Amino acid sequence: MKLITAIIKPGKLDDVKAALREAGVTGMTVSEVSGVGRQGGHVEVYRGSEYPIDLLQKVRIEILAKKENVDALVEVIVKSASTGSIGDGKIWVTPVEQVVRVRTGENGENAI
Amino acid sequence: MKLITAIIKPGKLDDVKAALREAGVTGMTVSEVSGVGRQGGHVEVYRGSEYPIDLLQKVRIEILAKKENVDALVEVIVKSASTGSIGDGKIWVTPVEQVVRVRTGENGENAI
Amino acid sequence: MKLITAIIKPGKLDDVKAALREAGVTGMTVSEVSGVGRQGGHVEVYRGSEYPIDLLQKVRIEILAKKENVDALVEVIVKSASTGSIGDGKIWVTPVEQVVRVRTGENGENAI
Amino acid sequence: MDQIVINTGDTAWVLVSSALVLLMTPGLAFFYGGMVRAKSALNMMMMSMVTIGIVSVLWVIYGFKLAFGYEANSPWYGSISLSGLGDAVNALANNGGEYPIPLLAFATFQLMFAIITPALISGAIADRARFVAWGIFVAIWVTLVYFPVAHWVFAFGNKVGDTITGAGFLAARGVEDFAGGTAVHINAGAAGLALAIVLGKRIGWQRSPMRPHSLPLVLLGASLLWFGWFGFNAGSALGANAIAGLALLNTQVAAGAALLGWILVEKIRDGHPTTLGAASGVVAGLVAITPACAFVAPWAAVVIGLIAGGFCALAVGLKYRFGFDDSLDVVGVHFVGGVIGCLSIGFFGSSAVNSLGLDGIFYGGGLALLGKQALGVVLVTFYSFFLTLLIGFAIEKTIGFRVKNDAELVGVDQTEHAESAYEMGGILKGGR
Amino acid sequence: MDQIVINTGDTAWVLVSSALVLLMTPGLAFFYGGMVRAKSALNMMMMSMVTIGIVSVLWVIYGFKLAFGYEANSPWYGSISLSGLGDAVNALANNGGEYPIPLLAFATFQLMFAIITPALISGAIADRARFVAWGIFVAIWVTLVYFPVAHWVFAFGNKVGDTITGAGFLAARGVEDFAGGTAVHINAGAAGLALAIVLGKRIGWQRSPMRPHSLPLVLLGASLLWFGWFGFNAGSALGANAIAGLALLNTQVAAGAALLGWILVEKIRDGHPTTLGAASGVVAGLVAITPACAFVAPWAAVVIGLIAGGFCALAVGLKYRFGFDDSLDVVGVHFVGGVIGCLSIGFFGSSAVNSLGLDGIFYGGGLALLGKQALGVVLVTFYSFFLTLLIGFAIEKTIGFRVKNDAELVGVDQTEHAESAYEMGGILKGGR
Amino acid sequence: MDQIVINTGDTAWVLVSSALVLLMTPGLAFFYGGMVRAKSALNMMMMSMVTIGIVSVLWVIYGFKLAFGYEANSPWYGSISLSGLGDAVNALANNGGEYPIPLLAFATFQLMFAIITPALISGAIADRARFVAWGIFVAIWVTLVYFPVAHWVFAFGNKVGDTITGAGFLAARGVEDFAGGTAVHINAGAAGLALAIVLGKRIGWQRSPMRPHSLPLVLLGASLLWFGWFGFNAGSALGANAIAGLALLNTQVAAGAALLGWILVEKIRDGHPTTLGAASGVVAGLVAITPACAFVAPWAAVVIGLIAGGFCALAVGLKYRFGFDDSLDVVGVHFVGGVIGCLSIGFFGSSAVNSLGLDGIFYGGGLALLGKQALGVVLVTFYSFFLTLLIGFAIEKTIGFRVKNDAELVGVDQTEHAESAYEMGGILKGGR
Ligand SMILES: Nc1ncnc2c1ncn2[C@@H]1O[C@H](COP(=O)(O)OP(=O)(O)O)[C@@H](O)[C@H]1O
Ligand SMILES: Nc1ncnc2c1ncn2[C@@H]1O[C@H](COP(=O)(O)OP(=O)(O)O)[C@@H](O)[C@H]1O
Ligand SMILES: Nc1ncnc2c1ncn2[C@@H]1O[C@H](COP(=O)(O)OP(=O)(O)O)[C@@H](O)[C@H]1O
Repeated sequence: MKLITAIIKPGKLDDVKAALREAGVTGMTVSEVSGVGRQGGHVEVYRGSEYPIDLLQKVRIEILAKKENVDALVEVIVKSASTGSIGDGKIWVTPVEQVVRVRTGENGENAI
Repeated sequence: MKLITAIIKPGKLDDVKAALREAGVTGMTVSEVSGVGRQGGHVEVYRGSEYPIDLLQKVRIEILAKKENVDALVEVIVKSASTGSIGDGKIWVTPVEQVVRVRTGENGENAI
Repeated sequence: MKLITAIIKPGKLDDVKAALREAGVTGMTVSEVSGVGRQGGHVEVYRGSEYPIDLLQKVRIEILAKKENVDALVEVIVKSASTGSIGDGKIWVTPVEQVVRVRTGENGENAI
Repeated sequence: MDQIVINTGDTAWVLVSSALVLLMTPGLAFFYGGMVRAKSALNMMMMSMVTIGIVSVLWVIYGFKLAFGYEANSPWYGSISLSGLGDAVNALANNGGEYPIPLLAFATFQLMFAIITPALISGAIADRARFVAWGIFVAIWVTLVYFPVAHWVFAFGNKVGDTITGAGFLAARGVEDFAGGTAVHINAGAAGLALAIVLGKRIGWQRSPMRPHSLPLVLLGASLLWFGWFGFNAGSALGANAIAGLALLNTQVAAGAALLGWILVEKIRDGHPTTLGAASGVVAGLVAITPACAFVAPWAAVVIGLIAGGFCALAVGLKYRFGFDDSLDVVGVHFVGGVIGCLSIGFFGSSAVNSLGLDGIFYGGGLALLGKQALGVVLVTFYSFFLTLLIGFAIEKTIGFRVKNDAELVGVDQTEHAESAYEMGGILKGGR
Repeated sequence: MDQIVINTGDTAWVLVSSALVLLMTPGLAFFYGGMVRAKSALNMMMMSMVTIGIVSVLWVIYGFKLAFGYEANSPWYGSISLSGLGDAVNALANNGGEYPIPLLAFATFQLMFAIITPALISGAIADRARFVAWGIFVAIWVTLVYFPVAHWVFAFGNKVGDTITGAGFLAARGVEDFAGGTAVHINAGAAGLALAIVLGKRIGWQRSPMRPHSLPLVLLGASLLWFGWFGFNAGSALGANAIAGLALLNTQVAAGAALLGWILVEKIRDGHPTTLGAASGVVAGLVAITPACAFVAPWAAVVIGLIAGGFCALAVGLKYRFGFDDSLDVVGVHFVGGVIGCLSIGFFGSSAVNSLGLDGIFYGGGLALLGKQALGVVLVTFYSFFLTLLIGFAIEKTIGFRVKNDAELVGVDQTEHAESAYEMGGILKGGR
Repeated sequence: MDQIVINTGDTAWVLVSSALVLLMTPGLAFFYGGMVRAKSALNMMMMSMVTIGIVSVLWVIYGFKLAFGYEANSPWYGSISLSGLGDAVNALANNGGEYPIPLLAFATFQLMFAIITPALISGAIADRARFVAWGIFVAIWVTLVYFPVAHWVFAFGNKVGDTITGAGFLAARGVEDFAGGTAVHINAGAAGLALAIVLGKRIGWQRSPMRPHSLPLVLLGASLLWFGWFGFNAGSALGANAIAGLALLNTQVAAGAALLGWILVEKIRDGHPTTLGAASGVVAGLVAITPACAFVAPWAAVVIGLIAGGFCALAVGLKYRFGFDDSLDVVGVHFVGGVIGCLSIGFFGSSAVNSLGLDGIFYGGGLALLGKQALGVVLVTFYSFFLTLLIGFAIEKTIGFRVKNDAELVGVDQTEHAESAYEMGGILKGGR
């Protein structure tokens, strides 16, 4: 089992969710994060003082997936999240040793 | 060393924290996330327009643990977080290669 | 490739960001978390009722890095994030199997 | 009724005071709304808002006459008939004296009191009331409790020559309550206790922390209440005169002193003076000075404020002792503050500052006045408490007053109103 | 103009009313600001705030004379000249009657109306207007639309003996609009529709959820509007008298009834009475009672309120049918509410409650009054709609009225104002 | 003192004005509170709130007499004795003229000025003051600085026949300050500078961003200030008359013009007109017109507003140049705005608009008036600055005025008040 973590632009969340649902993913965990990267930030001004804001709003999506589905899902995310402009985000995949469903205590791939 | 990540219902955080403390866990990192899963969302209505909210509030708990404690801790979390209803959450375990305590620079299991 | 996750004190974020930039890191993902640990919380009082707040504000930084840079970067974070007082935080490193840049679909170390 | 020439200055003041008192109810909505958790903030505020709607409509239909009519010549209620407000535009208020203001200005001013009183009660049942049940409760409660009690206290009757008909029971007996310590605060406080008992404790009460979700909102509410309270108290002079000036100053200094009183208790007891304490102290002081504002000297207002602030700071802890979940301390602030205020007149009342008032104990008036005041307190407390208990249980047993447990856990904003209070820049819930 | 002795009571009421009406515009800013997403909340509020600045300055220079001057003796506009307010401090307002108040108090009171009317329009173009373009629009619009229309409706002319010069077109014809149903609400509503057409739909409209980011802020706005509206309506009596008392009560009960009307429709249609619905109902009721408040009996005000609340609740859905993105329902609330209010006088108008008014259909007055009212509605609607369309397109084609798509996605607060509304305890964006 | 008949209209206006000015202090709390980071928002607001309490109590005890007593016949202070407010209910204010209003209405109105002045200072020491030390400072400061200075400026003395006793130093010299440019704004501004020096810079000042945590809160504060300021300025006429009308209009248009002035500077200099700029401009304009509002024509008020807005927008940057952390720009807005306003009378003052005022330079009055105004500015500036420096250092050296570094980093809300301002739907800190 693997954990796919994707950092995407907030405005793309709906599209990615839809695409994943189509690809058969029924569960995921989403959170708000801020990203630093090549994409520049913006400057805010308060009473003439400038405050550079270099942290940009992003959304993190985490999906537990079976090993065999990982490549396809990454593909799906790339397609649905990309706008072609800097700051579209990153996806990474990490190994998972165990998954448990809290409600039932079920274990392994069934728990996903 | 392993990292245990648990997604649970917000209302269960106090119980899980208490149970983990009893099980000897002194440190953890907690954050707010939203979950999509089998559990349905709800609909909000503003001036007659319906807005389906399918992201549900959840809490993520991350615990660095020694390998030998992992199974016991997962058990503790399942017990204390479960309500038996859909949406109770997921737990997953990933390998960790290195842990450092920022304050001292200590390394490895001592740093947990 | 590895994922470095650091939990630090909020007030240290600017210093760590600056130190990492100097060390050549151009991208990272940051989020707000709460920490439980040895560091005590504080008590709030509302109309005479006491509410112990044991979750403390922390910042999580995640950095995808090449294997060979990991040790140096951990070092940089420890240096720049440490205040020497309890609650300075933790750093952990996990293996990453794949990294993709959403914008281009690029894969592997180039995508970092 | 003689035709009296309208005094524009008095009228201007009563018009303004009406607007000020209306603002108090949204002010209360914010005061209460900030004190609950974010998941039920809207419901808390909606209980106040819908009360404005319901009571305004009932007032036009029959409420005004039920409270201020004198035709039935009863000490217990006004007249049971349509208010007929539309026909009386140019008639003048009489009410036991001659107030040279338009009747409709008086009717509007008094309407605002009838609105805020039931709204005050809602603080006792935060986070767990069915909205429809609350609406029904308000309609019944003002009819059976507020309108009659307002008659007892505020109706000075119709004076023709030397005969007065239809004066309220307490008003006729000379119980001194300038702006509604009994009719408004003790009344709402006793009713709040009753409803807290009817609805029972919230899930997790005394175990889970239930922190105020926005103290700036609480402070905004307290500030609007303070501002509006000048209309409530000084406006009750029904004219722009020296008594209004006295009430104005007393209102200000009592509230300020009570703010200090409350946070001093906190500083000594808990170590920290808090914002919630300051806001609560303000309200406690305003409550306590309400009945007394036109009967005591400013120095006495300071003392009453300090006492009210300090005592209420201690009183809000009692609910834990007695085990009733009066969520936002309607009893600890409004009931206790109201009682302090009403009885304080028995001590500090001074005929020197207001020739219409009697002297209290400290001015050589003996126990007589205190006795009257105690009568008012006891009568209103019992009437309100038991009748509210009855109404509350009737609603609970028939249509149900309390929400399901699930709804309470998720938050009543979502289940009762299909809304959430905030979507802060939120990228997760459609805020993008 | 004869020199009349100033009546301090009337003056006090007009002074206060001016302050109350000023507060309505920030109230509107909060009402609107809470309804948009957090990323454009500041821009929404800034559109109201800058309007205060622009109109205040223009008013002193030429606006007051353009609306209320009588020297040109035109039914369509006042006089085209400098306002000369500085020279007239002790002169008295005349305006077709004798109001014993200082001219400058009258001028200030009317200024506040000239401010809020364009501010109302901004709700139609939330999230997507260039700020500089908005400022230019406001300056042109008040000059070409509001000042003339205010003359039509509010200028009763200068009376010397029996001759009146310079009365406005509708005022001279006896169209009844006490506080601005036509000049303010229908005017703003029609203009809002025009601008919504000029600027077009927001990106993602009808697809993405665009939820209100802070309902407590919406409720605060609605409450300040309600409070200020007492000055707007009852203040329009320009004195502290029985008519002001009538307007005061009617304003209160119509707003309360409309709150109930709106949430009843919601309860029946959607299953849940909402906070946004309650706040919207209040505003709808206030809009509808604005023209009628001094011409109908309180029971009629209740009925008008219920109708306005219910109807507007249904009307706000129409934009989806017709496909124009009137973002915050300026049409559904202000235009529809304004029309309901203006026409309702044709039915409920009663000379018994106000001897200066005519009887409507229900009081045996026949269709005459309704006809006049319809004239007012139609004239203002067409004038405002077409002229606004023209002004709007002229701005769009020259300097551009709508922001770039990028800016809209990121949020206009950032691109137009280089700010964000909130930094809540934020450890991520410099809030530490 | 002759017994004068109370004028109800004048009284109504002063009663209302008192309420309006009270609201300004919570308004200030929100204006300031929104501008600081969320972690010290409560502390910022509490400094204002506790000031209301402290000054109200001192006013009743001795403050009123110290400012307005004439028995000592001193130009520098009133009388040193108990205020004795309770005994004077029906006496009338005299104060150099005959104001037909109840003494207690006057006393309350003036109390509100004594409250807001020290509250203004708190903006200079955001995020780092010990709450108890602040409370002690307020008590000493009003006693040694505000009460005397109010006497200098506002006490016109007791007139018996042609003899006036006990007029204040500046009042007797004909320095024109209608509503407190010197006594309130310059006074607070100079004191703010002194305290900023005493407490020193915040940790991270000029390095870390210290962004306003809630601009809607700032805007709410500015709006309440604006609304209340009508009472402050027009209420200072102490009656509902033509001068009040002039002050009303001038207040409105100066604030509006200053809003434009500030954001124009921003647009030109930084590229973006901001919400914080608009809110700040409003306050700057209100400050500047405060002394001048009843002495200049409306066109001049527009000019003064534009100048004040533009100048203050530039002035707030100076603190970085000079290196003092006047956190919320008490100097840049209140001191600079106050000076602009006071001196502007020397140019724009016109005896045509107010027969009690003198002509300034532009009306052919020469330099005489400007000289007087400069005297007022200089005297108050120096007195306030040096005495505040003394008081501040005395407190810092004895009990300590500034919090520990740790407390400042964590946030003073937590360490001084054991609270946090917000718990937004929060699942992490007990908001569930
Ligand atoms: N080395 C990294 N480690 C973790 N997250 C990263 C890293 N680099 C980029 N990111 C995340 O990816 C987002 C997009 O990266 P950016 O460099 O701006 O654009 P792009 O990936 O299109 O070149 C960043 O905002 C950040 O959240
Ligand atoms: N495949 C997944 N990857 C990541 N998180 C998931 C996944 N499936 C579920 N979750 C998380 O677990 C939570 C509960 O899942 P859900 O399917 O609703 O209930 P249950 O686990 O009880 O069947 C979700 O809200 C989501 O946060
Ligand atoms: N076992 C753990 N698993 C995950 N996070 C931890 C763990 N222990 C500590 N942390 C995180 O590290 C932070 C600092 O830990 P703490 O024990 O307070 O101080 P220190 O690391 O200086 O001894 C905590 O607030 C928490 O966020």
